[in-house]
Amino acid sequence: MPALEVRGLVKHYPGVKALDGVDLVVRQHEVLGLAGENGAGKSTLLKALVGLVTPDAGEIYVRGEAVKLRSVVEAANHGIGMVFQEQSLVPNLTAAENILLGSEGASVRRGLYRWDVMRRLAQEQLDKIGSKIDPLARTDSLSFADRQMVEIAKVLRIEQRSQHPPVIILDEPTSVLESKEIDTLFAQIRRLREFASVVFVSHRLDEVLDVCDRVTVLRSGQSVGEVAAAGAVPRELHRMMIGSTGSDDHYHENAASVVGSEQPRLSVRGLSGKSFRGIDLDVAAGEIVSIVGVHGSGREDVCRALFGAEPATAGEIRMDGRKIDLRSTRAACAAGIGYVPAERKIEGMVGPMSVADNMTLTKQKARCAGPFVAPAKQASLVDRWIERLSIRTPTRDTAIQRLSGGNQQKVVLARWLVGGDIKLLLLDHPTRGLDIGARSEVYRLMRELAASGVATVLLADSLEEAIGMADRILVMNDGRVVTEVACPAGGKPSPLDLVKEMV
Amino acid sequence: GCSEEAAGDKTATDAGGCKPADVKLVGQVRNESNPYEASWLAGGDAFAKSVGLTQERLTYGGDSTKQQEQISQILAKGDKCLVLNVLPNGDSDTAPIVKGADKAGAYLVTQWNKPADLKPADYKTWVSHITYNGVESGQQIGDALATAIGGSGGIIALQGVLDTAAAKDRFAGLQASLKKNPGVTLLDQQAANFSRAEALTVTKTLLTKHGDKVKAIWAANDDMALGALEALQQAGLSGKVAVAGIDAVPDAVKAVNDGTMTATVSSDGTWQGGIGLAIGFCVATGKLKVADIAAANRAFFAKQFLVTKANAADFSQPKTTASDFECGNVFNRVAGPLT
Amino acid sequence: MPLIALVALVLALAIADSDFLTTRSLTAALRTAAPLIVLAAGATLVVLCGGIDLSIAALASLSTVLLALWLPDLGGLATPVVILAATAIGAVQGVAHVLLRIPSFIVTLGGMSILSAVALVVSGAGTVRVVDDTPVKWLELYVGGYVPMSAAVAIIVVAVIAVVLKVTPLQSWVSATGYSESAARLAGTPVDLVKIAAFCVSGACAGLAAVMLVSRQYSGGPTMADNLLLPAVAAIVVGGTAITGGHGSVWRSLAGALVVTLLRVGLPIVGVPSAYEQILYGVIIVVCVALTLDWSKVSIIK
Amino acid sequence: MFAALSPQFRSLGNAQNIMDAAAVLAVVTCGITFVLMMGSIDLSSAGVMGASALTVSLLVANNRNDNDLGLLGIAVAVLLGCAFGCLSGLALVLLKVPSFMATLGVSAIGLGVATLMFAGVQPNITDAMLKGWAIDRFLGLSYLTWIAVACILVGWLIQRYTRLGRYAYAIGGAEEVLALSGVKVKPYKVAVFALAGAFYGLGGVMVTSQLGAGLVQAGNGYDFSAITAAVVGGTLLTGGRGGVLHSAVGVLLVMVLTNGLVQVGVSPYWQGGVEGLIVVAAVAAAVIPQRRRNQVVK
Ligand SMILES: Nc1ncnc2c1ncn2[C@@H]1O[C@H](COP(=O)(O)OP(=O)(O)OP(=O)(O)O)[C@@H](O)[C@H]1O
Ligand SMILES: Nc1ncnc2c1ncn2[C@@H]1O[C@H](COP(=O)(O)OP(=O)(O)OP(=O)(O)O)[C@@H](O)[C@H]1O
Ligand SMILES: [Mg+2]
Ligand SMILES: [Mg+2]
Repeated sequence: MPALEVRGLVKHYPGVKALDGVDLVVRQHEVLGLAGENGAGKSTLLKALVGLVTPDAGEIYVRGEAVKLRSVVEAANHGIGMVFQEQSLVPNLTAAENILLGSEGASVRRGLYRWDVMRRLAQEQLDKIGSKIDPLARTDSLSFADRQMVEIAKVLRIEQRSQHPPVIILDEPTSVLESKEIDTLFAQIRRLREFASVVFVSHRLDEVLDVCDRVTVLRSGQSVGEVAAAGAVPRELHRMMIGSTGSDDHYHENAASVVGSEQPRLSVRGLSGKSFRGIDLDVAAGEIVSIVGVHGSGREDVCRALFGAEPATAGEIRMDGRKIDLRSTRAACAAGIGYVPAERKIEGMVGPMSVADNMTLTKQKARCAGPFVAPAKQASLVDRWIERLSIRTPTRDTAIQRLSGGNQQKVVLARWLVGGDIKLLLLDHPTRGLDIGARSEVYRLMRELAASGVATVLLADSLEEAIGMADRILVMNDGRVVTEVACPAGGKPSPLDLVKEMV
Repeated sequence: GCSEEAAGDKTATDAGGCKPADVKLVGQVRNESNPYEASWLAGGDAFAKSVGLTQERLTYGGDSTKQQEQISQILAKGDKCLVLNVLPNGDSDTAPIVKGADKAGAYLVTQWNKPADLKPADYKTWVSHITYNGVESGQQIGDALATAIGGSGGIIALQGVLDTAAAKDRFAGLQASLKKNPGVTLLDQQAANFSRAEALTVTKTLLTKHGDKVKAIWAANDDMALGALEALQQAGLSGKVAVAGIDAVPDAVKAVNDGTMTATVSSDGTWQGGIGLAIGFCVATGKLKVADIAAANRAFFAKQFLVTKANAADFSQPKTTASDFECGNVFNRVAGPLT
Repeated sequence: MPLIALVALVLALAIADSDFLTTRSLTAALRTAAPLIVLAAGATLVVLCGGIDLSIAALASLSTVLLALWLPDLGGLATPVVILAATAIGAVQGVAHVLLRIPSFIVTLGGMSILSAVALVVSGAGTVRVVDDTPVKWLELYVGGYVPMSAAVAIIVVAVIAVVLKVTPLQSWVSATGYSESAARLAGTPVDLVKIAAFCVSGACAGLAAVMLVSRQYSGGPTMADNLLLPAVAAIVVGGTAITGGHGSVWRSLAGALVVTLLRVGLPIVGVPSAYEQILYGVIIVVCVALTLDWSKVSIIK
Repeated sequence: MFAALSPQFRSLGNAQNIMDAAAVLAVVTCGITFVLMMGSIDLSSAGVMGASALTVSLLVANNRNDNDLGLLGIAVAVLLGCAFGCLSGLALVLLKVPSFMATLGVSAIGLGVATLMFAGVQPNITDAMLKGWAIDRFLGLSYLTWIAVACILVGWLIQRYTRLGRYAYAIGGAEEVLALSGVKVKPYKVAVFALAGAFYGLGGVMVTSQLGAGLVQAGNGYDFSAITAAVVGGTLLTGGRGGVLHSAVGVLLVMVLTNGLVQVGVSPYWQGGVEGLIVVAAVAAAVIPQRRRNQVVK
C-alpha cells in the first residue's frame, strides 16, 4: 500500500491552472523525486499535501485512506511534513523554538516554557543531521545554510508527532546549500528512507537522480511520466520535462566571447568592509568573472559593496577609468551597474506589484516619454521581454508574487536589461531555484550580454556553474582573495583545484 | 461664477417673530464628562422644560474644529427660530460662530471666550456675551491664600490651558495679588491644563523641588486644586499647605467647607446653562427686543462670589431658581460691563 | 468600497433626520470636510511610502498662527509663503527620518511636540486674530452657487496628487517603497528622495489646510488643528489605504475624510446623545474599515 | 545632566517622586509592549482607562452609591479592561481591521461607556484601601509603585516563559511562518490585546487611586506616552524586538525627562518641545550603532 497517493488533483489560480489533474504515488520507504520546469506546479502540489492549498478537485489518500487536509496540523497528524521552498523560520526566535514551533511537546507545559527541555529536544533534532549550531542562538544570527539546516531539523520533528511512518517533503532544499551540506542532507535522506518516505524536489537533475529511487516528472500541472533513478540520465528527465530535446551545450561555451585586453571596465583597488579586506578586482568588458568561496568568505558582501548596498571602509572603484562614489545604490545604477540579489523574496522583487512594474522599476526611462509614463510603450516593452525570456505569467499585470520562483527570477533579471544601458552586472546566485531550461536561458543571456560588452561578476550557485560560465575565477577565503584561476573555454580547471583553495 | 454664499440661504428672520413652540434650543459645551459642564447642560435642560421645550445638547470634546463643524451643520438646517447658548472652545472660535449665526439669523449667546475687539453690539442676533471676571477671581483667591499663610511665604501656581483667556486673566489676577502682598513670593508656575491628573503630577514634582518653602498652591481651576490636594495628601502634607481654586464645583465647595481648601470662586454652571437659552428665547419670542437691551448687558461680567469656609455652606446647593430665567430678570446677575 | 460606506452613511443619517439630505446640509458638510480632506490627502502619501506623519495637525496649527501673523504684512503673499514654510518643515522631518534612520512615527511624534511648542511661543500662547481676512476670503466663496470653494480646492488637490502619481514613475516608486523598501532600494529606486518628497507634500497640505482653517475661523491659534490628527489618520484608513504602506490612493482618503466628517458632525446633529455618539462612532468607524479594506492586497493585518 | 543642573533633582525625595510618577505609565507601557511586540499598535488605553476608572470608582466605597466591593471591584475593573482588549483583538482578527483603527474605535467606545457611567456627577472614592495605595509607603515607595514593579516582573515572566509571550514575539517576527508551522495565531492575538487591556484596566484603577476620583479623562495622553516610552526603551514599532524590561527603562527615561524639565525650570511653553526633541535625539542615538546600509526604517 503506498504511503501517499494523489489522484486527479486540480487547482486553479486566477489565469492559471497550476494543477491539471496530477497523479502521484509515494511508496513506503522510498525517496521520490519530483522534477519539472519552473511553474510546472511542484510547489502547489506539495502544498496541497500539507493542507496549505485546498485543491479544487481530486483526492489524496494517506496509506490507502482518503483524507481531506485542511491545515498543516492535520497533515502533521497524518505524518506529512514539509520544508518550504522559501525559507520559513521566525527570525527573532531561537533555533530551538523554531524547531519545535507548533509541536512543542514536553517543552511547554500548560503554556509555560521549560527552556532546558526545549534545548534538549531541539538538540536531539539537530544531532540527527549533525548540525553544530547552538539551539538557543537567535535564528537571524545564523547563516543562510544554517537556517536551512534548522528547517530540516524542524521537519524531522514529524517523527515524534505521528505514530505512522512519516512522509517528509523537501521543496528545493539544496538550492542554498554547499556541497558538503548537501552530502549531509543526502545522508540524512537515506537514513530517513529506513522508516519514512521522502519527496524531494530539485532543479539539479543529477542530484535528483543521485538521491532518489524514482522520479516523477510534472509538466504544466500534469504528471507526464515516471523514471526509475537507477541508470537514468539527466537528459532523459529533461526531455520529459520540456517535451522535446534540450541543447547539449548547457553553458553555451561556444558562444563565449573573446575578451580583449583593453582597459578594464570595472577596476577595484583595496576595497575593504566589515567582512572583507583589500579586494583587488578587474573585470573587462565582455568578461565573466566568478567569485567562489565557502560560507562567510565574504564574497556576497563584496558584491553588495560594489553596488553601494553595503558600506565599504576603504578602497576605490572605477568604472571605465572613472572613479565612482558608491554610497548609494542610485549612484551604482547611474553608473550602469546592475545587481541581482540572492534573497529574491525580500530584496529582489516587490511582491504585490505587477510583473510589468517590477520589470520597469529601475529603468524608468525605458517606459517613459519625457517625464510621463507611456502605457503603450511599457506594454510593448514588457511583453517583448516576457517573450524573450519566456516568462510564464498570465498577464503582465499579474502580481509578481503569484509567479513561480523561477519566473520571478527572470523578471528580476529582466529589470536590468530593459534599459539596454547596462555595463556591469553583479549576479548573486542568479540561477537559484531555476529549472534547467531557465538556467540554460539565463546562461545564454549572460553570454549574449557579455558579447555585447557587459562585464559580469557572478556568484555562482555551484562550482560547476562557476567553472562553466566564468572566464576567470577568483577564490575568496575569510574576506580575502586567495587566488585567481584563469578559466578559458577549453582550459577549464577542475572543481577539485578550486576546493583546495577555498578551505 | 462664484458667489458669497450657498444657494438657498435665507435672510435673517425678523427679530421676535417666533411662536414659543417653534423655538429650537441648542446648548453646546465641550463635553459631558466633567461636573461643571454637566451642570451647565442640566441647567439648560431645566430651562427648556420650564418653557415646554427640549434642549438639543451638543458636545465637541474640546475640539475646536468639531465645534465649528457642528455649528455650521446646525445652522445649515435652516431653522427659523434657533437659539444657541454656546461655550466657544477658545477665543479664536467665537468669531466664526458669531458670523455664522449672524448670517443664518440664529439667536446666539456666547460665554467665557471672546476676543476683546469682537463685540455683540455690532451684530443683530448675537444677543449677549457672558463671562466672569478672571482677573478679579484670580486676585481674590490669591488674596485669600495670602491671608491664609499670614501674608508671607512661597506659593506655586498651576496654570490652565495656556491658550485661553480664562487662564491668562486668572494668572494676571494672581500677579496683581502678588503685587499687593509683597511678602508672598511666586516660587514656580507650571501649566497643568485645567486637568486634575496633570495637576497631581506637576504638584508632586514642584513639592520635591521646593520642599518646605511651599506654603500655598494657587490653581486656575478647582479640578487642578483637587489634584493638588491629592498630591499634598500623598506627600503627607495634608492641611499644611493652603490651596485655592476657581469654579466652585461641588467637591471643591465641600473641601472648602471641610477646611482642606482655602477658597474657591463661584461660577454657576447651572445658571450659565439656563441663562443663555433664556435670553435667546426671550428675544426670539419677542418678549425682549435686542434694540432695547442696554449696551452694558450685551457683554457683561456675571456676579461671582468668593467661597470661603465662612459661606461655603450657602453654596453647597445650587442657587439657581426658575425666576432667574424670567425675561425681566435675565440681566439680574450683571456685575458690570466687559472691560 | 469606501464610496459604498459613504453612501450608506448619508442614507442612514438622512433616515435619522430628514433635514440632512438638503443641499444646504450637504454643502455645509462638504465645506466642513475640506481641511480634513487636504490633511488626509497629504498624509496618505507618507502612509503609502510605509511611514506615518503624526505631525500634520500640529504643523497645521503652527501654520494658522504664522498665517495670521504674516497676513497684515504680506497680504495675499502670506498664503504661498506659509505653504512653503510648511513644506520646508515637512522636508526637515523627512530628512531627519531618512538620514538619522529614525522611524517616521517617532520623528513626527517628536515633531508634533516641537511644532506645538513653537506655535505656543510664536503666538504668545493665544489666538492671533485676523482683522482683515480679504486675502483668504476667496476660500469662503461658492463655485456655481453650490460647491464651497474650499471643498473645490481640496478636491483639486486630491486630483492633482492622484494624476501626478499616475502619469509619472512616482506611483511605482511610492508603491515599491511602501511594499518593500529594501527591494526598492536595491532596484535603484530613489527611496530617500521619494520619502522626503512625501513628507514635503504632507507638509504643504498641512499648510493649505491651515489656510482653509484661518479663512473659516478668522484667526490662527496654536492648538487650532490639533484635534484633526486622529480624524485624518482615520480618514486614510477608512478609505482603505493600508497603514503598512504600498496599497491605497488619495481618492480613497477623500471618501474616508467625508465618512469621518459625517460621523463627527452627523451623529450629534441627528440627536445622538454624547456618550452614545462616541460609542457609535467607535463601532461605525471599525465597521467601515472592515468594509473598505481590500484584503486581497494586504496579506497580513497588523 | 539634570542632576548637574538642579540640586533638587538629585535628592532622594525626587527619586521617589519619579518612581511614583512613573507607576501608572509603567503599567500601561507594560501592556502596550506586548501589542507592539506583535507589530500591532494600541491606542485604546485612553478609553479603556477611563471606563475602568469609572467602574472601579463606582464599585468601591464612593460618594455616588452604596457599593463597597473593595478588591472585587478592582478585579471587575481590570476584567473590564481585559474585555475591551478582547474587543480590539476580535475586531482585528475577525473583521480584519488594522489595530490602529480597531483600537481607536475601542477607545471611543470606552470613553462613551465611561461618560455614561459618569452621568454628570463626579464619583469620589472613599475606599480606604484604594486611596491608601497612593499614600501609604513601603520602603519609601508608594504601594502603586510596588504594583508597577510587580506588573513589570509579571510582564517579563509572561514574555520570557509563556507561550503567549513568546508567540507574541514570534508574530512580530514572522507571522506567516507561524501559520506554516500550524500555529493558529488568531487566539494569541486576541489574548495579547486582552492582556494589554487588563494592564490598562489596572492603570485606570491606579489613576483613580491617585486622584481619589473616577475621571472619564483618567487615561488622557497615556496612549501616546506609553508608545513613546516603549519606543525610547528600544521596542520597535515593526514588532519582534524589545520587551517589557526595555519598556521599563524607557518609562524611567521619559519620566526623568519630564521631571527634570520642571526641576530645571524650563518654561512650560517650551517643555513639550524640548521633550520631543530629546525623544528624537534619544532614538537617533540608539539607532546609530545598529545602522546598516540597507536596513528598512518605516
Ligand atoms: N498563490 C498563487 N496565486 C496565483 N497563482 C499561483 C499561486 N501560486 C502558484 N501560482 C501559479 O501556479 C503555477 C505553479 O506554481 P508552483 O509554485 O507550483 O511551480 P513550481 O513547479 O514549484 O515552480 P518552481 O520550480 O519555480 O518553484 C505557476 O504558474 C504559478 O504562477
Ligand atoms: N569574518 C566574519 N565574521 C562574522 N561574520 C561574517 C564574517 N564573514 C562573513 N560574515 C557574515 O556571514 C554571512 C555569510 O557571508 P557571505 O554571504 O558573504 O558568504 P558567501 O561566501 O557569499 O556565502 P554563500 O556561499 O552562501 O554565497 C554574511 O552575513 C556575512 O556578513
Ligand atoms: Mg516551487
Ligand atoms: Mg552567499
